[in-house]
Amino acid sequence: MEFLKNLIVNVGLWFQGLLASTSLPETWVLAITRAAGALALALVPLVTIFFFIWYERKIVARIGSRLGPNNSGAYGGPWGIFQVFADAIKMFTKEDVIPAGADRWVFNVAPMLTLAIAVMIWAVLPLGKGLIGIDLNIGIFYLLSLGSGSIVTVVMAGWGSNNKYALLAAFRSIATLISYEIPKALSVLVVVMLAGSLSMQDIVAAQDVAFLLALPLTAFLFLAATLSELGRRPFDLVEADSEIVAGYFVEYSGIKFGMFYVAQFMNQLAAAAIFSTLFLGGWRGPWVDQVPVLSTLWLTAKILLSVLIIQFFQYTLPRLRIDQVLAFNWKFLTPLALVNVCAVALAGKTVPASAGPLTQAGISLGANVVLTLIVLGILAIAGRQARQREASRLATQ
Amino acid sequence: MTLQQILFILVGAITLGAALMVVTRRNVFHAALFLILSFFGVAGLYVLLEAPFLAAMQLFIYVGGIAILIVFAIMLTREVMNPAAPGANRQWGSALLVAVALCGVLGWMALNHDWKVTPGPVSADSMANLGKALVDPQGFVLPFEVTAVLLLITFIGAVTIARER
Amino acid sequence: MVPLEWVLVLAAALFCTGLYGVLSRRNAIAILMGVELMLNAVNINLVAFWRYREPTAVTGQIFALFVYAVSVAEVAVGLALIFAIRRTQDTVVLEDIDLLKG
Amino acid sequence: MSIFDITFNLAWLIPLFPFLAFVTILLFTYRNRRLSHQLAIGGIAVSTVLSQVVFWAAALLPAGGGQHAFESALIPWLPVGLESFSLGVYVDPATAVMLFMVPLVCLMIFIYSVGYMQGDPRYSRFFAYVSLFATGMLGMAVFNNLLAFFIFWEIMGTCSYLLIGFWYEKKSAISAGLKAFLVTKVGDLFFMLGLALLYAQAGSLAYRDVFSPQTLEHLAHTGFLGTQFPVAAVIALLFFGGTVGKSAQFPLHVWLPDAMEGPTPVSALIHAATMVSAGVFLVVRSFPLFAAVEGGIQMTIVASIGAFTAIFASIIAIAQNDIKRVLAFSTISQLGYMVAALGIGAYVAGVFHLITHAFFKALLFLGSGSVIHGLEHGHHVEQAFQPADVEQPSQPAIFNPNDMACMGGLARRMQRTFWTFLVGGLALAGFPLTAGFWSKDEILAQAYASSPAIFWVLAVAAGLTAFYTARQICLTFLGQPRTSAAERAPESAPSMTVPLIVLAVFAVGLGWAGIPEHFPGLGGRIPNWFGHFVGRTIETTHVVQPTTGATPGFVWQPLALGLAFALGGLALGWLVYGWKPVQAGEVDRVERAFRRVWLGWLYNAMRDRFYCDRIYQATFVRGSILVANLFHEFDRIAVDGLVNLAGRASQAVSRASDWLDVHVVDTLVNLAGRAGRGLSAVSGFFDVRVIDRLVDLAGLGTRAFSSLTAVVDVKVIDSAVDGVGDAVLAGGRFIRPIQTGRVQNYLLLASLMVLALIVTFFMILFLRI
Repeated sequence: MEFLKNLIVNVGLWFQGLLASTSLPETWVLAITRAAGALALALVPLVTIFFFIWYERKIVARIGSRLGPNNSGAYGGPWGIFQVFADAIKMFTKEDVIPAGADRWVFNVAPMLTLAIAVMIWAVLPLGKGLIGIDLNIGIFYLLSLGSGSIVTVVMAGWGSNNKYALLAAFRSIATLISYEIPKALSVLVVVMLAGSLSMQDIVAAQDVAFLLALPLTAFLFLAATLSELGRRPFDLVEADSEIVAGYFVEYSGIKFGMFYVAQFMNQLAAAAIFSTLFLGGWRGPWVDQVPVLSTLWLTAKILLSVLIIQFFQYTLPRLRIDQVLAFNWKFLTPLALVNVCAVALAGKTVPASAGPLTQAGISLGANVVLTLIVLGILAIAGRQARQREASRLATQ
Repeated sequence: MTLQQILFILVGAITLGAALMVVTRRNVFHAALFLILSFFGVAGLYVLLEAPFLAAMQLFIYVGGIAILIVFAIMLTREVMNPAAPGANRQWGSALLVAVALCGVLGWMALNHDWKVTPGPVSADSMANLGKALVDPQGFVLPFEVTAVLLLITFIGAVTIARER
Repeated sequence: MVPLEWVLVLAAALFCTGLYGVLSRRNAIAILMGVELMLNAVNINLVAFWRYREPTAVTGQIFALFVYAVSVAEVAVGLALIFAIRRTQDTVVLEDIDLLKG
Repeated sequence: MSIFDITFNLAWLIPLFPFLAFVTILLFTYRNRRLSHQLAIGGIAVSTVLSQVVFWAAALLPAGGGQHAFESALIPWLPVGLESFSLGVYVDPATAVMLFMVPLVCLMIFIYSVGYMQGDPRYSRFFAYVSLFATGMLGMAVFNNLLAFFIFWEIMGTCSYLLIGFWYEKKSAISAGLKAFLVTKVGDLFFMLGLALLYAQAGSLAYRDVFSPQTLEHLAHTGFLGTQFPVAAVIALLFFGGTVGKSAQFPLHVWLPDAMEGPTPVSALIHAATMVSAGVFLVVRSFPLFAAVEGGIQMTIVASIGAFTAIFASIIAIAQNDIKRVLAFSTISQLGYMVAALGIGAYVAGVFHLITHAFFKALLFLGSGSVIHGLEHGHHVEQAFQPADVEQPSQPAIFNPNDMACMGGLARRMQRTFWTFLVGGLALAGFPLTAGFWSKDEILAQAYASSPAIFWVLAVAAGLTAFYTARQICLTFLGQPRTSAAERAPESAPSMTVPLIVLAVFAVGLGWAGIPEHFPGLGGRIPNWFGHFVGRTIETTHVVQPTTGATPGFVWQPLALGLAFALGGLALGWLVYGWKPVQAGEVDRVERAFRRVWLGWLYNAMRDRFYCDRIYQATFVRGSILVANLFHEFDRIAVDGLVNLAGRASQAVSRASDWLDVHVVDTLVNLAGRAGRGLSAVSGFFDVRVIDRLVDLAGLGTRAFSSLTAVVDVKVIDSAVDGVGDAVLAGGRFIRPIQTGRVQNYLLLASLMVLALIVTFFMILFLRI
């Protein structure tokens, strides 16, 4: 039973014990276990992605009050779970086209890099109580810099495919990616301020009270920023099917397109994971200490919850134009993020450091709530003025 | 040859190789991509030198910021550069000579001078006191603020220069 | 532990490649890339000396940070100038830009 | 820090406010007229309040208790070699009294000039300059060393130049301004020399050091440049030179009457009340220096020049027709009074007269200004009504608002101006119970006690003063209006007449503050506060009391004589001018009297200011022009001459050689030729072979020589010259490739340099090569 309690970690230990028994020198043993761990960690997202795609299409269907993948086509399997595998096979068999005049090297490397970065994010996410790829003391900051890494892949894809639309879409998505990095970084800064350290495990440890309760406004900011970086519905002008045919990976087909497609979903999953780690308390939950393996279960539950939230945003809000997206960021999100950082910092200062986490969370909650009220007030006034101007303009017409 | 040294050689090779490609490639866009690769290499180097914050900073600023800026610049001035023309100008020969000579001298100096190395473990909270030093009045708060002002002025200047009249 | 000399040699090599890039490339933007390489080499030196001489102190890293800030400023202004020159003289090749020729 | 210290520390603020007003007007509110004059008046009002506070604090300071004159903390402001000049505030009774008088007068004049300068295009510039002047005057009074005194003294000089030449479109204004500036500058020269000498001897210019007993002792006893003539006397006389220049005493008085070209408030402020009294204040301030040498000749010189100026100026004043010129000369004579008083050691009386004179003279000038203002209005109004062709009653040829001939009978039209002018006039004349009476009587009493000669001169001067004051009042105010403009002259605006009234009150009231105890009747009743207050400076600066010693008991002669002269002068004046009103165009009665007694020449001299201007014009001005021309000629002849000489000399030499060649050589050759022919039979052979060959030889030789020189010339000289040219060209070509215009070439060179540097650096440092 003991073994089951902390299943994954124990498996790892068992494997290491197995290797130690062989006559390999110590460093090599260490190297191999590390490599095996990394491989396992990499496989996790790749495997879960299949389930995740199915899960997402089911939710989308439910929201759109339709069935989604089901066994109608005889090969869907119960509730259509094989649908995703069918798509995958289709993806592999499709002909892999390289456009004429395309920059061959850049064109081919782009999808691989995108997928690589999508997987690299998981190295830092805390999956369970003692279970994390590597507890970097710059954890969250590593994630942010990876985000900036993904911009490069977008450029390469857009440029490599030697297609005006692709280049235009690449420029657009770069613009959104770069501009949304700022509110994302600032909201992460707030979380780090409360948690007191950059490493993910410390953040999870600091969340006696889930940061979503302590920092609702910051959570909203982070969510908005990640949504735009994912290129999903409210901000998904990048691959808006009707306007610019499927964004910067328009020229890709076959396995390369598959990589982009999977990478996109993986980013979404990772975003949900980060969101749950930062704001929902990661793998913390009741009885985690007694049965460590429960922590991973708690984490998956929270990830599914946050995916639900993300899907909810995606499939209810209409698509925004590029200038609206950027205006939303520069005129609303970034100033709000800045003010939020100051507000929480000030609130933090009012409470003596010795106060328990609860009071700290309470104070920052108070700051966030006050800030939200003010913002809503401003928005209301601005809205009314806009309406009046509109009315007067019509009147004078 | 410890694991770390092997890694160092690997990362060093990547960085230097990319740098050489940056300098030699005729197609400027490829040069930019290799520049990004060398930035990654340098980030790896920082990780080996146990300065994780700087590695992340390097990625964040150079790869996320400057590389993109350079790529944008290349795209905006693409049609002006006819790819047929040779990458290097007439004085590349002498430039190569000077570069190699300088590299030789520096390298020789590096190897022949004992740098009185005082190895020691990196303090655990090196990043924390880095942050503190940046805003501590006795520490570096003045240069920090001056840099902020410098950046502000630069960006305003850059915008006004490059703005279409 | 990687000996300090190796790191210095690597930095010197990087610096010289950057220098060569600056001296020989025709395209202004390529020159900027060369300058970036040189700055990175300097940064490597800074961090190396920090790591091998006084890992406890913090000045080395701070210097590196300020080098970052300065390099960002330099690239921003450099590119702005290049755009301005391109708009007025419609060329990016440095050899053509020699208005001050005697 | 007792309450006194705090208040005295306020003193340095006093000059600051007008300066701030000056700066703000000049820089910011230049176009907004109303704001400018508000700023100026505000500035001077604040400093007036401050100076009143300082004055009453100084007055209440326990008499004689502890250290008397207050000196604030010193602020080093001008590093001089090792130590540095320090600046601080020095408030002693003399300063306090000045601080009482100057701001008040300035304030009145500022308010007055709001009305007077109404239509002027350069309105705010006027207020800027006047505020600067106020800064100068107050600064001079407040600070604690002679250098600051000199600096503010010069500021006032500049302001007076700017303000006299305010209406610079008038040619006369420009020349008057220049004249004032240059003449005062002559005086300033002496003052500066005195300062230099003092600094050389005393090592510092702060009052505390200069007037300390040891320095005074030292100065009094060291001979000047080895001569037994005491240095203190020399310094005192040099200072007195400054006073003569600034306060328009006898030799350098010419500029003051012409300074009337400036607007009347300027004349009132600068050329009546404050600036001219600055000269006297210099003597007051450095009085210990003057009195350092016991019975020294400098005191007698000062007294004699003062007395002479007093009588001299009052004589001239009688013959002046321009209302402002009369007042100008009266100012000169009153200043002469003060200087004479100080000369005879009557320190308190001098200062007292300085203060009272400032008030009533300012009043008189402002009154005359209001008269002129009224006449101008009357003139314009009259122009508008009068149809041009109607025959005018006989009027003076040209209408000049300043000329008293065009006035008359203004009393009825300008009531307030008339009464205030009358009060001022009486005070000036020394009518009993007016301020002028008390101060002048005090001086006469001291003069009577010390030296009878000066007493009599001053008494006659007092009589003449009374006479021309009466003349002025009768001509302007009494009798019939002699021009239509005078008939219509309206009363001035309240903003002009209110200051007149205030000054009139002071002109009378101030006198009572200084009634000497031993004066019969009123003596004891009001304490002689002024005497005790200002007198204290004498004891504290432990100056040996000059000849008069303590003021003796009441002596009735000087009072009686003074009164007699004053009332006599007034009565005579009224008799001559007031009894029968002067008709328009009538010749001046005094002139008629002089002519009848064949003293016409004297009257002309009086009108022409005893031809001083002409004399100066002839001597100094033309003299300097002469010297300038002399130098010019010298330069032209001598220097140019030399150059031309060289040129001509060479020509002459060439002509001479040419002449020589033609006459001498040819004749010799011809002679030889003829002699040869004469001997031809014998020497034909000799002639052909020897002479011709010789000549040919000579010719050959010269030709060879000339060809040689030609060759040398071409080869050596030309090539040398071209060589240099080519070298430069080659150098240019060699250097040109360096400047290719390509950035990268420069960079390449730069990196080469870096490389070389590193190598050398490395070799030197590390390998000890």
